[in-house]
Amino acid sequence: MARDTAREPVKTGPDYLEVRLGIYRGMVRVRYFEKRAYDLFLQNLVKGTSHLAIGQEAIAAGVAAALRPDDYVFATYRGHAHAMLRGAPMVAVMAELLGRENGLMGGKGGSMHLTYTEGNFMGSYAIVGAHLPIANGAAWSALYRGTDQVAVAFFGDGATNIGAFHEALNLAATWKLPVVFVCENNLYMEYTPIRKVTAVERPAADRASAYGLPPVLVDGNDADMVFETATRAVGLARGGGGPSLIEAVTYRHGGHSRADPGKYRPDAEVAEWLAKDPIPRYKERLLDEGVAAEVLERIEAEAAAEVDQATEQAKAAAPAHPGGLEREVFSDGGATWRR
Amino acid sequence: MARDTAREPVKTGPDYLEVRLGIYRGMVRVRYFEKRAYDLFLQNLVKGTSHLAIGQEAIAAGVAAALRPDDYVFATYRGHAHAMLRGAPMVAVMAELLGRENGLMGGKGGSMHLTYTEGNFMGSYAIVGAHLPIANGAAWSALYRGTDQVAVAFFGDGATNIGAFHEALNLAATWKLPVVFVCENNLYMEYTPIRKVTAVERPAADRASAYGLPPVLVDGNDADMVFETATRAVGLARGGGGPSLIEAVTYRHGGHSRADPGKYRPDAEVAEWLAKDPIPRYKERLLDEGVAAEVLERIEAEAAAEVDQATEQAKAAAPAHPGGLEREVFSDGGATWRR
Amino acid sequence: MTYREAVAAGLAQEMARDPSVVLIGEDVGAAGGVFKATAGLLEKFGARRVKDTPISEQAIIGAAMGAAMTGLRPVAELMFADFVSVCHDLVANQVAKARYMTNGQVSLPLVVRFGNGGGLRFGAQHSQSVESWLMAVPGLKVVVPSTPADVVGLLAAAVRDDDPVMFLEEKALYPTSGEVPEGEHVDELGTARVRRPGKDCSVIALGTMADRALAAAEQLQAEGIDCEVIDLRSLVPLDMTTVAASVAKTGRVFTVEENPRLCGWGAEVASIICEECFYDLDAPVRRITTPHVPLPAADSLEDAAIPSAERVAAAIREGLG
Amino acid sequence: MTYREAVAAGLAQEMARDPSVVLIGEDVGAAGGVFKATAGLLEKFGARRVKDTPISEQAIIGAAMGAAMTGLRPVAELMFADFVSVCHDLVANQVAKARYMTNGQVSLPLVVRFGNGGGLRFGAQHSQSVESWLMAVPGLKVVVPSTPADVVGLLAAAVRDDDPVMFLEEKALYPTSGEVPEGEHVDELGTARVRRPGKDCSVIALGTMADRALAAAEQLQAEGIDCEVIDLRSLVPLDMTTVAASVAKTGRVFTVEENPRLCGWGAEVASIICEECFYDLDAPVRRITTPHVPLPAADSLEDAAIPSAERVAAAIREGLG
Ligand SMILES: Cc1ncc(C[n+]2csc(CCOP(=O)(O)OP(=O)(O)O)c2C)c(N)n1
Ligand SMILES: Cc1ncc(C[n+]2csc(CCOP(=O)(O)OP(=O)(O)O)c2C)c(N)n1
Ligand SMILES: [Mg+2]
Ligand SMILES: [Mg+2]
Repeated sequence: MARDTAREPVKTGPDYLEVRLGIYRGMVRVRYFEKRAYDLFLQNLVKGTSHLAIGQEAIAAGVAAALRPDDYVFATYRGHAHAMLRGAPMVAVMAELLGRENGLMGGKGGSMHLTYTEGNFMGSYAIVGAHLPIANGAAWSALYRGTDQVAVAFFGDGATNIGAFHEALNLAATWKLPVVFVCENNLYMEYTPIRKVTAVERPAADRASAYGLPPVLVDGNDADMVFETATRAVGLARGGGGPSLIEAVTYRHGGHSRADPGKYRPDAEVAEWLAKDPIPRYKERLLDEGVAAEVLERIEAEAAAEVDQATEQAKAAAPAHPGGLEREVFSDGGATWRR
Repeated sequence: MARDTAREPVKTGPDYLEVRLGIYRGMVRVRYFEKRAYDLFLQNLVKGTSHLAIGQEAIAAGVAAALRPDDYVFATYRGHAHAMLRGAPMVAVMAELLGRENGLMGGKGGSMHLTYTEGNFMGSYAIVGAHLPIANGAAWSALYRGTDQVAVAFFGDGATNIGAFHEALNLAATWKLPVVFVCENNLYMEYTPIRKVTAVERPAADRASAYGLPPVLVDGNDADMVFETATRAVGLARGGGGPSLIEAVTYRHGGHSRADPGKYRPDAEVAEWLAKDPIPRYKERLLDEGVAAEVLERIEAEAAAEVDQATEQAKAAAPAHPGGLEREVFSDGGATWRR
Repeated sequence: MTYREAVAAGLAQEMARDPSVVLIGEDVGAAGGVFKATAGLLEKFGARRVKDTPISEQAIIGAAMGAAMTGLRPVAELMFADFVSVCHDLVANQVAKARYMTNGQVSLPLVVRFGNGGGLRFGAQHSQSVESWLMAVPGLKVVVPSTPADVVGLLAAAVRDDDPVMFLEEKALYPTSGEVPEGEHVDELGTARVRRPGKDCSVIALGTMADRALAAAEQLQAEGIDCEVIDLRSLVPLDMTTVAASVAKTGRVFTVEENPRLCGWGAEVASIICEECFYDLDAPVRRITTPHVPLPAADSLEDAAIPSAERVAAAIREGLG
Repeated sequence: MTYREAVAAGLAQEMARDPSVVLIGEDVGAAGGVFKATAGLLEKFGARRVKDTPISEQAIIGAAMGAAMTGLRPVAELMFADFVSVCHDLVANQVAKARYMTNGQVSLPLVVRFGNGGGLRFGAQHSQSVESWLMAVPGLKVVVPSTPADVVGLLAAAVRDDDPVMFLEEKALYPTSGEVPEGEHVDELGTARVRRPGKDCSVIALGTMADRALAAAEQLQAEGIDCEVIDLRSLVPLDMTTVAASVAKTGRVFTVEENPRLCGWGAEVASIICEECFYDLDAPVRRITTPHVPLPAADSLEDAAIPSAERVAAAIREGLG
């Protein structure tokens, strides 16, 4: 039903090469980080849950490259990638997963609630769909303040079936808010295939018309296409053209969350998508286009070193101090509910 | 955007005349009842709120005529019509509005919560949208029990913007439930025109495709067309064809609820719709087709007498007895929360 | 000025002062709100600052939250307090927890206004007193004014507060009148008020029940019983200092709650008194509440449900006797 | 049998007995539930009776309600108890009130299952103990089992009950083991259990906190303090008979709650004790609770938040000393 609006050729020129190397760096950093997070989970150092984005990095990196530093980003519990792509220091993210005192939120939020307001990364939300209406609020505020900022909200295919999605999309369209909704359709909610519980084939794109929006479907494993599509949507929003709803199709290589081996997925399907891995695919394309192998290898080596260092610094840190327990419930810094 | 699927000629023959006289009777009874309810409110006898269906009767009566006695009906706070069309005794409905002990729910529910399970009228719901998922449950149960029953849920245009609508439609379509969703689009939520707060022109019909359903738009002031459209949808549901979403366009002659004079509506718009009043229109059509005037006048006289009698019996009754306050919270008939 | 007018007056005072204060909700603009509590604000401040929404309560609270995170001070109306249920996730899981989960990175200077409580014969889904639901959620401040002056002063304080404040307007009080100070009026959150000093017992009430407690105290005065009536005004922060001082003086305590009994604010207050003021108590702490039932619609039933001045007086008489 | 396995066993027992018992929820079928508490039921009873749903909690509770009104006895899983917020209207305004508003025309024999409470380092939106939210709503029954035997017996009783029962499974207890009676096992709702008799004080606990209270009692035994530990098992109905008998015996009371403090069930129980057992009390009633904060994610912080056996023991020691 939905048409693919991202078939145009990618841009060219030296500036654009910088962008693309940035995208590659972003994907690699995320991939290495997520793999390390998985190892640390196996070592029982990640105590809570975690939801990895391995396989889905092209969406995060492609969209991030289309944004201005002052744009607002909202993500889900599967948000490590988005946090780091908005500048959250890797060590702080790692430490947060490990519950250390140098964690991004001092251990209070954990993997599912990464937030880094310095980078206008306005949070990761663990209740499916909840952040879509909140992203509207940031977009409304930007419009009101006349700052030209855009808000972006990432969410999964499963989130398209919850009420908050519907309310958010309708309000965004009615108020013509500068917000871009990016559905990371990885074909599964937790363990159930999205098509088994959804009335349309394309959970996001096939619903765009219900909000007066055109359907936008993009190969979520092609970072260039994602970048193009996002650039267009962000430009529309910034120019007063209102919201967009993008469906980017992708796949997670592993299970839904830490403990899930993902066995409910047919082997052939997994194999098919492993072959579509966005990172080697992007690397090949860059090499084909003449980027020197050393340039990419340096990016990889730097990312590996960064992950190692972040791991060490996180592991070396003390556990979050219990003294923080009753801090920051209220704006006076405390938790006092009585006088 | 949506197409009008109810343009086929009405049925003919003596059986069908019975149906149509039934529709006329239904509309007239409701109209007279609602007018009396308004008078009683002016006399300060209706203590709580009330939401009248004056002007919208063709939808209630047209759909009701398409149902089997064992089908399930769910309505909103604007539900007097639907309750009576499922057999709720007029005196009990009137008495409920007046808070009398012979009220349909002994005074516990009031105007917004009319329920008459003897007629499978499964309730009136005062939280916008809440009953749509509940109607699914009745439809699922019918399917499970193999009874061929259909569930119908009436709701307003404003309800199409709330999350529960989206969740209910998606589940109904995914599970192919025998449920018919009827949007009574009277152009306004409370005081705000629906088009000011909705991303599409037709709040229900333009969203059908988001659930894999065809758009169905019908003139809600033409009882025959409503009957036809409902008959088709109910037949589809009963035959295993799954849900339908019908948008029936209409207008309320008065304000949203008891205290509202409805002054936010342009005079010309009100005049235009008063001219489209479904009751005189239907009467004229029946007369044109050769129904004797006396037949229709008898229906009117009977309805008037019924309303008078219901009013008297309700007014004569005692107020709901405070002894009922702590009854029927739990299935043992009481309200005991401790032992 | 009526309690209803005080809402618009309080909002107008703050909107005139601070352009970051904006108002959203269903029918709050052209219609002036279903309770007419925002009448005139659209005319005064324009459609940019007073925004009508669809029937989408999650979208309303979400918009307020996102705006509050990014520099505005939104005031969202939820109409009937019962509707907090359709956006409870946004209120209880998102708004309430954001500052804590982000370790203070996010501030949420927002106000949610509700039409709270019964007495209007609207039945179980439009009459609830939800203050205890909100009090139970860490991270929310909860305010319930009982006079027009308190509406203006506490609403101003709520708008200026950097935390999310749940502002519960008592529907039954909208038509009531009272004096409001001239000029800018700003009160302090978290302060109870002794509405009537007395020595025989402490009657702790909130919102509509504060008036009923006062009326009961008048009745009992004639019988020689001298009640101290405390209007809590705020549940979070909770002014236990004022309460404890009263208990120390009287040794006998009654709470008067409109909410259904179980886990009401009176339970919390009673449990604190029993823990901290135990040796001041001369008699059991008695709670006077609506019974633990959904509110019925008929006037005769609703009047039997919600504590009346007579029922309050009778309970005090019996408790002291 | 583990607590987790007991859920499936209890459901299987009832589904085998009564074909009107059906199960719905996210991932409850093929995946056996995210907590694996429904493992094997799809295989045993088929896709007609075990239904996977979209992420649509309002649709889930609505489906259960409509089905319960019309002849089925549905059991709906809400996964993490925190998610009750996204369908709070269905639970608190619809399910809870339908019988009352219709004056008994409608019966709702349904069960909602929740994975409740903390201890898994999941943070503020996946760790809440929501029993007090539910207890505050008239019309709901609220059950919290603490042992595998109670899971089976109380779940069976909940399924057979003609009222809506909120069945809170403690996530932290899923891996714990215990004996379950052979053959059909059906318990009674609304009955507390004295898990340990004692004479020096009454320690009233629920769910995960019952085990912690027992562990604290063991520690204190060595110091010569003899605690009576009561596992409430159910908040509605609330077994005040068992509680009051204990208070009459010991004269000293502690409640142990996992929920954040304000308006927790302990407040209600304490307020009843202070009203009805006042003259039996030899000391203030003390509440031991999680502080009134959202739950933090890090293990060091979460452990500091939720009452531990040590903290319970220390509070009792101090309270009695
Ligand atoms: C309201 C709500 N319901 C259920 C859950 C449990 N849950 C967490 S993630 C998830 C699946 C989400 O799927 P999708 O939106 O496709 O995102 P993905 O995890 O695939 O990125 C579910 C059901 C939740 N967090 N919130
Ligand atoms: C969740 C919720 N939000 C708001 C309201 C208040 N309210 C009652 S009726 C109504 C308008 C509903 O409009 P529509 O759905 O078009 O139905 P109509 O009244 O026009 O028949 C509103 C906003 C409510 N009852 N429930
Ligand atoms: Mg997914
Ligand atoms: Mg309408």
